[in-house]
Amino acid sequence: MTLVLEWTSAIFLLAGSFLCITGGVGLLRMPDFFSRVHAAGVTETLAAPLLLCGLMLQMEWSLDLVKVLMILLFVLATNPTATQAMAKATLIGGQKPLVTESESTKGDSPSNS
Amino acid sequence: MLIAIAAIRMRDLFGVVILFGVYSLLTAVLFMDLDAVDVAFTEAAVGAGVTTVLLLSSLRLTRRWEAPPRHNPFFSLLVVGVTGAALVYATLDAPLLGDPSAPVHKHVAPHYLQEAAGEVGMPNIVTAVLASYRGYDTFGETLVVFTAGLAVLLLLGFGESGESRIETSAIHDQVVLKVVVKLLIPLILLYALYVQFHGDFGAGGGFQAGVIFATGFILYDMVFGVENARAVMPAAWLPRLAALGVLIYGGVGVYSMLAGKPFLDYSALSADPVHGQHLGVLLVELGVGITVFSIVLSIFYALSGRRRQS
Amino acid sequence: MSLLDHLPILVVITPLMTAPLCVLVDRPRAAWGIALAAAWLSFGAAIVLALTVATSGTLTYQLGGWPPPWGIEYRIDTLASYVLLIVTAMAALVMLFAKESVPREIPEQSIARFYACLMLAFAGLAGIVATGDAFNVFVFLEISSLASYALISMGRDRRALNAAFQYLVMGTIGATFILIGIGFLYMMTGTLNMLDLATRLPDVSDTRTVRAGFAFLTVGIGLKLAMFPLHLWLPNAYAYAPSAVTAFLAATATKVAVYVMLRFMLGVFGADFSLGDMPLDLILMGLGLIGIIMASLIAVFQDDIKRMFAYSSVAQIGYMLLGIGLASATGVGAAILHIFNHALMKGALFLALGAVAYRIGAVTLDQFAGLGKRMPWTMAAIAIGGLSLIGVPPTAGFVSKWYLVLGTLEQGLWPIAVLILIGSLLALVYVWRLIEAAYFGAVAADAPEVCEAPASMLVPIWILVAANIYFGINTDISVGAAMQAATMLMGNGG
Amino acid sequence: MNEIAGLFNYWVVVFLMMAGFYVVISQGNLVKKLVGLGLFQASVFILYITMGNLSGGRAPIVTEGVFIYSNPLPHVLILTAIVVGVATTAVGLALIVRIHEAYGSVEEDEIHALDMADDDTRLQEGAGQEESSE
Amino acid sequence: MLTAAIIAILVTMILALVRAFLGPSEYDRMLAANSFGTKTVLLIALGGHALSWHSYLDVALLYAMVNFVGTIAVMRFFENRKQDGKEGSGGAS
Repeated sequence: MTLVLEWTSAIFLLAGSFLCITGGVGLLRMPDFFSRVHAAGVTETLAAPLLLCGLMLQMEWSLDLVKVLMILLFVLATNPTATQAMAKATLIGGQKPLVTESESTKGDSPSNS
Repeated sequence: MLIAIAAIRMRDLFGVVILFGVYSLLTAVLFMDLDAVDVAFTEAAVGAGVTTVLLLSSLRLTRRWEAPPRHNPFFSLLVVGVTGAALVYATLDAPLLGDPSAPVHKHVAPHYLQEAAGEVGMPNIVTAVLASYRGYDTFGETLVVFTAGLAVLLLLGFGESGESRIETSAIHDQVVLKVVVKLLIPLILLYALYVQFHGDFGAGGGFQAGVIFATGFILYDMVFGVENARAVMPAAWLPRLAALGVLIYGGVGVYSMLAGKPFLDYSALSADPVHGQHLGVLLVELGVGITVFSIVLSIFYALSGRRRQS
Repeated sequence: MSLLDHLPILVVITPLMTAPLCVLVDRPRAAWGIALAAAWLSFGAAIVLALTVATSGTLTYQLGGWPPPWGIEYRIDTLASYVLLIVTAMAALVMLFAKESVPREIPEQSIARFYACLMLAFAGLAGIVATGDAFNVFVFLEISSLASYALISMGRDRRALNAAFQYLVMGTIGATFILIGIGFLYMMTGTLNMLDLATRLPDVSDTRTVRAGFAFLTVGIGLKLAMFPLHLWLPNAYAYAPSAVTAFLAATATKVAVYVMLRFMLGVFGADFSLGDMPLDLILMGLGLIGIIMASLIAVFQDDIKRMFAYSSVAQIGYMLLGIGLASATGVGAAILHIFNHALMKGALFLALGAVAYRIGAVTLDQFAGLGKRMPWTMAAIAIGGLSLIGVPPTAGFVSKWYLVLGTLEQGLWPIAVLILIGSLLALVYVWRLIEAAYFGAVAADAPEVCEAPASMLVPIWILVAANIYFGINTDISVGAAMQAATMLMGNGG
Repeated sequence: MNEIAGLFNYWVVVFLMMAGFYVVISQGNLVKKLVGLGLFQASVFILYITMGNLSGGRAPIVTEGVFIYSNPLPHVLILTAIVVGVATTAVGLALIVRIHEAYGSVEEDEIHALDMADDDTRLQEGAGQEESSE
Repeated sequence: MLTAAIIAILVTMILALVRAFLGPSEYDRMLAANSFGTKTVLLIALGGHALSWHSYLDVALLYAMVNFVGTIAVMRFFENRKQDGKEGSGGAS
């Protein structure tokens, strides 16, 4: 029985960390703000729960487990809203998203600074 | 460390504030690693949370960009170098990190570790020492918070002067955010109460609880606008609430004095001393929580209420 | 435990508890009433405390009922009761004075909170003096400093804000240095109680950490003390603050810092370590002397009278440091004596200036023309205060200068004695400038018709002036207590 | 090697302290001074906590089966010091807002210049005739 | 396995920090700070379990909250600045 637990938590953790790294790299390399928001969104809303589930599987049944569940719910509730709110605030803040990669770079410099 | 360097070099004040928030967060993680749970808790709640919010709200009122430094940095580098040398000179003889033979662990601390459970009957020794052994320090600390709140009130008033400005702000029409925040705030306030009364067993206590409680209100204020926040918690109440908190703390001390014991001796509170300690610590933490909550919120009201005059 | 045993804590607690009361009451007159009652109550308690200490020696009071190294302990010895007497006396008199001068300078709706802040500053200072625990000194230092930043920033002139901010930055740096110093001491000894520290320090005192701790403490307290190179915040802070605040802070804040210097350097580190091995006596003597000469010189050229007396305060602190630097019982005794006398002098002078500001508004030299005739009582008080500053025989100033010169001659350092006299001469120059303008200057033609300051302001001023003269003549109380405290400090290191 | 590892923590603290101290002294902007002050104080806290740490010790919360605890006293002192630090920063910020309203700027040099300008105007006025109280 | 995850989180945090330094517009800095915050919550949770700290979950939950409030404060800071017009060099730092 424990072996199965070990394996599933290992898979969860691996998947979580892989997504984390891809998100981080995405955050750096994406040319425009809104694509970066997408990359950051991925890590926050998907990698975090995966990692936390992996953690939960490793812990024995106790108060701590409930607390991790609480954190999971809280993160699930706040992160997507935060990312959405940030994207909206930036849009209002006057940053135009980079519409199409190919034409606009040939023409004037991308609308946003 | 490199965050500190970035903070020095960066001229965009907004960036500095963000980096300062990250810096105090990393300090909190470092404290966790050094087995200082309560301190990490406070540093995260107070250092990263409140300071960033206050800095941002005051930055909003003043200019954001910083003029380039004019006079040459030579003199200040000299002074810094001298003090740095004195510091490094001091550390040469200091006991190594974590070695048990250091005098710190031999003299006063062992008593706390052994007797605290017996005399004060609380697993969390830090709260035991904070509230009863060195209760007077915490009383002084509550007064420091009270003085700071008073000073800010004296300086800024409550910003009632702000006429109800119609804010066409990006946040107010974000429906998604409003719904989620409406869901979250009861949870935050509940968590604050948990931290307040959980101080004896795990990390927690009056200060952290007061700050979290205030953060809940600040969040409400930021998302739903100043008017509704003031409707919920009118500004005039806050100084009275803070004064009440300090009086609770002082009252416990005076009560133990009247009962013939020295000031702030909780064993006077009830027949069996250990139970008295429990009761005393609980009351004292409550007093601290109320004071910190009302002061942090009144500082936020004072800073956020003001319009940009200049 | 009868009321008498609770005295050490009562002196600090009464103002502490009245501050929230003032905020709750929030009406100017009632707040003033409560604050006045608290100030006089703690003054009475301080007198009884001084008497009990004089008869039955050092009093200790365990807070929270825990024995010293674990809990916090209040230790009142002769030195502490002596300084406590001065702090509470000044607070009581300033509260009397504030009745008229505060409503004129502070906006109506924040007067109650102003009194609460004043009470907190007073309680913080009293707390520092009474406590016997190193970290508790830092906490109460922070309370009094925060309260005084707020008080200074209440001044009418917009420069009061900038002065308060500079004071905040320098004060916090000073407090953090003290924190580092206490941290190093704790690192090597493991305890925070001052008496415990004194017993455990000698066997670790040759390590570099304790020496660096000593250096940090000196610099931190020096900043709080406005020692000569570190005094930049003082003139602006005292010049632009409301007059009642300047009077209170000038008479007590720096004096309590001198007390902390004495308590740490002689009480905790012990005279032989701090004055013997470490070159503290040379530093203090040198900085003291430079302070006297430079500050007096700058004071001579000042136009704003408040700034002039602020610079003269820096010079007077130079005298105290000089006394400590002499490293002898009479020298330290003279320094402690000067704490007492200087508080009386400066209190009287700044209160009188407050009365002038109350009537005329600004306190610049040209305002003083012909003031002798228009405000005779106030001007007489300033004259006598000035004489006491210089050290003319019948006044208290003379007594402390006399013992200082005695201390220097005892060690055959006659050049320093000469420098002290030069300092007094410089003081004579800037005081004479004032007296000459007031009594012999012609009243400016269109100067507004000005009558004498109200009685409630004159009474505290003249109580202080009378005390100045009384302690000039009958010196057994002030000198006796000072010398006893000095021998105790120098003798067994506290 | 143990010597260096043991003291490494202190040197990190020293560096951070000096960074904070440098910012406070050299930077003209008042807000940045406050941030520098915060940096300086935070590093003092780390110094205290590294002092109280015991290798292999657990957090000072009594749980059965654990006997080595790190020293609770520095934690208590730091709890007080953090709150004092925040209180000072809050008062400093309130002062900065008031200074900005009074002077229109938060740069030390500009404030100094404005003060100088004030003195000159007052001198001319003073020289002219008996000026009313400001 | 836990350590592998912790290392992954550390790498992502450093990446987020780099973005915070470089970040052309301050919106990027805000985004970087937010993602840094959430990563720290994960770090505390995983690290606490691995190194068996005491009551590390309270700190993690608290910091998730503080991070969210901080981000909202930053956004509030931006939109107020918008109303009274751009001063200084505005967007790109």
